[in-house]
Amino acid sequence: MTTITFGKAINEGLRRALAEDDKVVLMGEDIGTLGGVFRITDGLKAEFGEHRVVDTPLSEAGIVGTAVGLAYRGFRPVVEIQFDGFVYPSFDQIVAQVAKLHYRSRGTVRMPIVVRIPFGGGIGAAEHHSESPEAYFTHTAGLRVVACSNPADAYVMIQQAIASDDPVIFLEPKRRYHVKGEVDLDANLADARPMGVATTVATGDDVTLVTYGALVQVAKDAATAAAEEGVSIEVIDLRSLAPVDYATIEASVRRTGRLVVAHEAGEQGGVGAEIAASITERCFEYLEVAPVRVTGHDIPYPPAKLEQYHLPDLDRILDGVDRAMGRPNSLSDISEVDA
Amino acid sequence: MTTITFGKAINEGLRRALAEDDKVVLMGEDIGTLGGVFRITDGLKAEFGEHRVVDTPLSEAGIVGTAVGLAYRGFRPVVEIQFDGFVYPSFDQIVAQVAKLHYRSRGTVRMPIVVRIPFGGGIGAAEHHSESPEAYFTHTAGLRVVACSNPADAYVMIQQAIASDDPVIFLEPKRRYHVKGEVDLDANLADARPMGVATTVATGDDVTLVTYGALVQVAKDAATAAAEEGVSIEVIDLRSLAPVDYATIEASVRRTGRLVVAHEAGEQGGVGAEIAASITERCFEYLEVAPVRVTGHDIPYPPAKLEQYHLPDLDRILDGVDRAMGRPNSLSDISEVDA
Amino acid sequence: MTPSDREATGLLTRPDDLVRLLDATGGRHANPEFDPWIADVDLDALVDLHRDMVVVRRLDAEATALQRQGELGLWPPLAGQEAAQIGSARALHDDDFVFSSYREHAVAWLRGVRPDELLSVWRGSAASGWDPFEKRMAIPQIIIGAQSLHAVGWAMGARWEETTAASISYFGDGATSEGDVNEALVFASSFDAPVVFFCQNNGWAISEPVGLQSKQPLARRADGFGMPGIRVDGNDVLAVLAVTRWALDRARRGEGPAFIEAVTYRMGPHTTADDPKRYRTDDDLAAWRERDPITRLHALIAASGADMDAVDADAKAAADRAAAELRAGLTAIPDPEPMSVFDHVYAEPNSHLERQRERYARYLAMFDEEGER
Amino acid sequence: MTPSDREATGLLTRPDDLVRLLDATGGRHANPEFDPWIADVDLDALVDLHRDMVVVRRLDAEATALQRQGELGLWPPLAGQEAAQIGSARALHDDDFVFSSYREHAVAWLRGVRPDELLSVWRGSAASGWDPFEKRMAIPQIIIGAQSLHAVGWAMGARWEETTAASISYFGDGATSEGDVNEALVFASSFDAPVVFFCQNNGWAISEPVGLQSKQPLARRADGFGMPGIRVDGNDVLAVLAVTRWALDRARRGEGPAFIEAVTYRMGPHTTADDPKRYRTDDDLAAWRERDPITRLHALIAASGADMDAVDADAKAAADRAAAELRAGLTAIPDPEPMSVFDHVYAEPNSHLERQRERYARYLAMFDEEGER
Ligand SMILES: Cc1ncc(C[n+]2csc(CCOP(=O)(O)OP(=O)(O)O)c2C)c(N)n1
Ligand SMILES: Cc1ncc(C[n+]2csc(CCOP(=O)(O)OP(=O)(O)O)c2C)c(N)n1
Ligand SMILES: [Mg+2]
Ligand SMILES: [Mg+2]
Repeated sequence: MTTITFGKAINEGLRRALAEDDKVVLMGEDIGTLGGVFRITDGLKAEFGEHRVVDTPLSEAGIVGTAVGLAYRGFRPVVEIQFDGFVYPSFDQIVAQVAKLHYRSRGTVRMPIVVRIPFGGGIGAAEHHSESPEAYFTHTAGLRVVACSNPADAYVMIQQAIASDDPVIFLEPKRRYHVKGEVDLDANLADARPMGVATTVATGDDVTLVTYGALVQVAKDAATAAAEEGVSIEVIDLRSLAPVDYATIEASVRRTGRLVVAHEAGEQGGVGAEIAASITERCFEYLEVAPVRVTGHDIPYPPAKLEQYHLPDLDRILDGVDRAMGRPNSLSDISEVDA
Repeated sequence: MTTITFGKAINEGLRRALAEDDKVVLMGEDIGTLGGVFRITDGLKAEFGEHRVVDTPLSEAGIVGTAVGLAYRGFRPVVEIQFDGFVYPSFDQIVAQVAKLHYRSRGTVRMPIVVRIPFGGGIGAAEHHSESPEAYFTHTAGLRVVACSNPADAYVMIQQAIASDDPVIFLEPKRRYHVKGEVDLDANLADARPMGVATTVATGDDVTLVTYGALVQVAKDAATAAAEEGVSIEVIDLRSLAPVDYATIEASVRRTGRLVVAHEAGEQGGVGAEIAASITERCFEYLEVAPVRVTGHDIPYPPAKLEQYHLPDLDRILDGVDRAMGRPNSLSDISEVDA
Repeated sequence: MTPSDREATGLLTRPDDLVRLLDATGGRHANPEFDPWIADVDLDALVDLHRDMVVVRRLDAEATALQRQGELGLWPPLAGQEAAQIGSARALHDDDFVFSSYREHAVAWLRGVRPDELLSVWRGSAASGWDPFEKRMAIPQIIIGAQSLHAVGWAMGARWEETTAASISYFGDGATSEGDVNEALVFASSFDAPVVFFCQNNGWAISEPVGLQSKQPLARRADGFGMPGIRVDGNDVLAVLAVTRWALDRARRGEGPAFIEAVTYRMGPHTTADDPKRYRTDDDLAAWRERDPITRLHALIAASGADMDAVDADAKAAADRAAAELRAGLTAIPDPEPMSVFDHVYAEPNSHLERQRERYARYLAMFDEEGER
Repeated sequence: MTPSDREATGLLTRPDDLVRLLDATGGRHANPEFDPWIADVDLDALVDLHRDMVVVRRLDAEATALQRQGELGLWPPLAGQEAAQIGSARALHDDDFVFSSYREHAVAWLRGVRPDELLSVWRGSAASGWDPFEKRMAIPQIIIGAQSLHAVGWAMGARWEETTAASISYFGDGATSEGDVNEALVFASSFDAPVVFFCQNNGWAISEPVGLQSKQPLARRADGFGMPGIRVDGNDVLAVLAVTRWALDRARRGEGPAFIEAVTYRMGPHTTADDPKRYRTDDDLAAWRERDPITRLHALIAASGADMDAVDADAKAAADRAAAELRAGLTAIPDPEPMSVFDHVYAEPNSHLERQRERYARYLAMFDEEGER
């Protein structure tokens, strides 16, 4: 076990993947000489050469589109999208090509492509630098979508994503890059928890709180705070957003009868909608109350000085928990009728 | 009242908008000389000239991006995306520019752009010609998303969309283009139902069936069929997918206690997820059962000979109704536990 | 001997320059720059090229007929583009890789694609027809221009792996307006990718004339992206063969990508769903019929004193065989199993899709029991 | 008199050709083609241009300092690009419209953008700073290349409305690799849009040298898209002014778009968050310091026998005033109201957002009552 930052953990995971399989290539803007604007690929070009860690021209469709061609040749491209807000120019290549080629080719062409995306807000950045685009991808058949929340998971999950024969959208909560944690760099991947399985990071009996990425830490803090008020929260780190590990969530909700889902992305059509709808379908009779969603507003990401009024934080999550628990909360005094 | 096809109704709506406001311009591939591959813009270039009905180079980002510039100049561009599957190259311009510019410019720059998209399947087309991309847009703050289901609505709604100062994704169920219906070409728009309001197209007491686009007709047929079996279905044509007219749906579900949502798009993260989650939040105590979703599978759109096994049809919708009613259905013999 | 990039690029400053070795009447024109590239093409080779073109024209006509008969859902005819497709495809090596659009049936035919593999997708029976790795040709691309980036990525890999294989990307005149094609040119140049951009300028993008996409020869695009661009008479199979060999050769030798604009004409509709009468005149068509790619090669062969009855008989026989194979192939296409709709979405197990599949199987099972509801 | 497109385009076949009227030492070089375009630039005008550059360099330095002091979240310095931005912006008419990226602070300054309007977005206080219609300049664009299409659309409209206004699109060397910029060239040419593509080739796209985007002068891209392209010394304010005037003039006269590559250098970091030491050497920097845009104009003015003490004093005074205004402007930027996070998402009422807004207001109200939880 060594203690390293979240960013370093991904860097080590990439290093190991590059070392173990020479078909693995990294591509992206500024990832080589500079080591990426977040330094996630720091040192890798020097170590593996410019044909393994490739600085590309400034074109996201070009990066993903050439990655498709490389996959056609048997490579396992790991592309970096510099910031979440810059993934859209490559949307067509991701949705119409990467996601669909295995199906369209009747299983003959595999797309073991990983699209790394630093996502989410909380760093006071300029516009287009704090987006949470995950729902666009979870709604896209053919893709797998994962989000890691801590260094240990990041180190293992990036390698699992690269090893996957299906394309993976790999979401990295950028505001956690500098957080440190214990990582076992010699961990045997075979023993690791599959990336499709969620993790219960705090056990509780009163309410099930599901989230992913940067909000996992906030959710854990909320559980601690709620405990003091006598509310026992079970926190589930989703890890895989598509497919979702419903077995883990269902087992928890059957016990608690209450579900809160939190994410930074907007509410309308967000991942929370799918989980709320699916859990309602799967264990309606166990639910004491309607699943509660605590999300970013349905607005373009606001300027830095307003992001604190957009992002779900400890208090907003606790307010959501209070709604689920029927305790006094921001909506106590309105019946759903006039809401 | 005159009886015209769905496609002709849109054509007449566009003609009227072009005649009434010379800031309205139509742009797209093959929309001028050819009148569009579906002939929706037939005759309009000849009538209004090549600067009002513009054949553009083959580039969707170019079409939407130049439309943004035209909007900056006070134009009201109506762009046609030839088929649903070709909207993705313009995704960045739609999501990062069209949807966000009013917010980013603090209300100074309006984006009265209409993006017309023939959507959905059922016409035995080649790949990329039968997509249902609506959820990508309903999850995008700043956009309005509407889908029309009949000639009369199509004629009015296209004009309302063009009159809207907010950008509108206008979804046209292509398999209905040739269906005829009564349209009042002299209708006074001021008296017309706002495009944000849903329509109850069949009244019923047992279950509320919500859908949009091409499935509205299928839902009406389902209601007729179910009536024979003594099941009374209330069918709501959503019309606006963002925002959703929850008042209408809630009022119905409060009476029926049962909700079924149907759409061609995949289930995971589809519009049905949002409606199921929102209705559960808004009237949990009125629900007898969990909202049921009847949707396309979470797969890339299949080849023509398989689309009948992908698209929700009368039988699949009735099966969903049976699930909601607790009548024998495809899942009767499995408890949700092992499902 | 190969022309240097400068010379090749030079051509483009004289837009009307068109590489043509064989004129519309079958006259053979000497071209010091490109003749060497077809020095090996003797009479037998000419006859083979002629046969190829006669065969694919026949296949195309048969497929169009099959669509009219309702056997196919749609068909994008290649009529008129036989020389552009045969000439370029004949220049390929077995280990090269093709990334095409939806109209390159002749290329697929030369890559060994079987009739049933060619038709299944247009019949609506399968998402695609052949194994790309067996034929060394990707499945056809309908998203305009997208395949050009795939061809470049494949070629980047070929270079990194130090092979001598090259890729070729087929796309149309309309495709040159898409961002993807332009980004492909940027990446290809930046990484010296061994890729040939083969643009069939058939004059139209559905109803839009090429002039709407570009006011000047498309080959001129190449220079600005740091690669040679050549305009070739796309109805001259010899010129196309020579120019494509030249481009592939320099790519293999590490000299990077090249752009070829094959000027040809789409004699038929965009697809069987299209009605060209709405946007172009018969005069257009008549003018191009004069430049038929097959007639002119036929004339050259005749001029060489070959026994034309034999040549024609042989070509017709081959075409008849191919047509018969095509019809036989059609019947060999199985209707897909309902549950196969779920196959190949993922390469690995996927809990969500498996649940959906299992539930849909239960749904279908109801009917086996009940029959019609 | 205006050079014909052919001549302009001709320049590009000699890549090393760079339009330069003022060399690094302040030497004035005659240029029959472009001198006429600055015939009106007398000594006073030279002094004005010098003052402009001194002022914006100072503003840029002040803003950089403010970021270091934590007053701004981020700042993308323009240092080194003063001539490219001042020269081009001075060529604009009031009714022209600017579509820029995030680095054109000097252009904004000349369009009348106030300091508080310039800084608010970088302070994180507002989504954008100014009214685009008041300044005839769109809000800055961070999505690389996206604004180029907006500039073309605006220009298409200007032509359809038969005005003589033109638009100018500013973007960088890296942006030329994005599909949007290439599609913008296609549309501009196809519709003869009165737009000038002004590419500031400052040598770098963050850490990537321009050579990774293109192996040859970016101006050569233009010809392939059917418009003239010109390379100009981006550190020569006179050449930039002349060339931009020429391009705008022909655009106004209906001759269509033109592409200008202004060769300059980003003397500072990409943004205040960047560390150039990781990817470039000091020699680079030193070499470009020799080509400073201000020094050379200063030398020319001095050579003309002007009273340089007065010139410098005047420039310094103007810079001091601007710097003071900037600091004052900073304090004039209000912190946004929490609930304003919901403002301007839509231009019309939106039931969903209103419900969300109303509920969030209730949430915030809890704290006013309870204070901290
Ligand atoms: C991204 C995208 N936009 C639009 C279409 C619809 N479409 C199909 S073919 C075609 C014209 C293509 O013209 P060209 O590139 O010249 O190829 P050709 O058909 O002439 O061989 C269009 C617009 C598409 N398939 N993909
Ligand atoms: C679509 C998109 N991709 C990536 C980025 C991240 N990014 C910001 S600036 C930049 C480099 C731009 O270089 P250039 O176009 O030369 O402009 P310069 O910064 O040199 O003025 C990059 C890659 C972005 N803003 N937008
Ligand atoms: Mg064409
Ligand atoms: Mg630059």
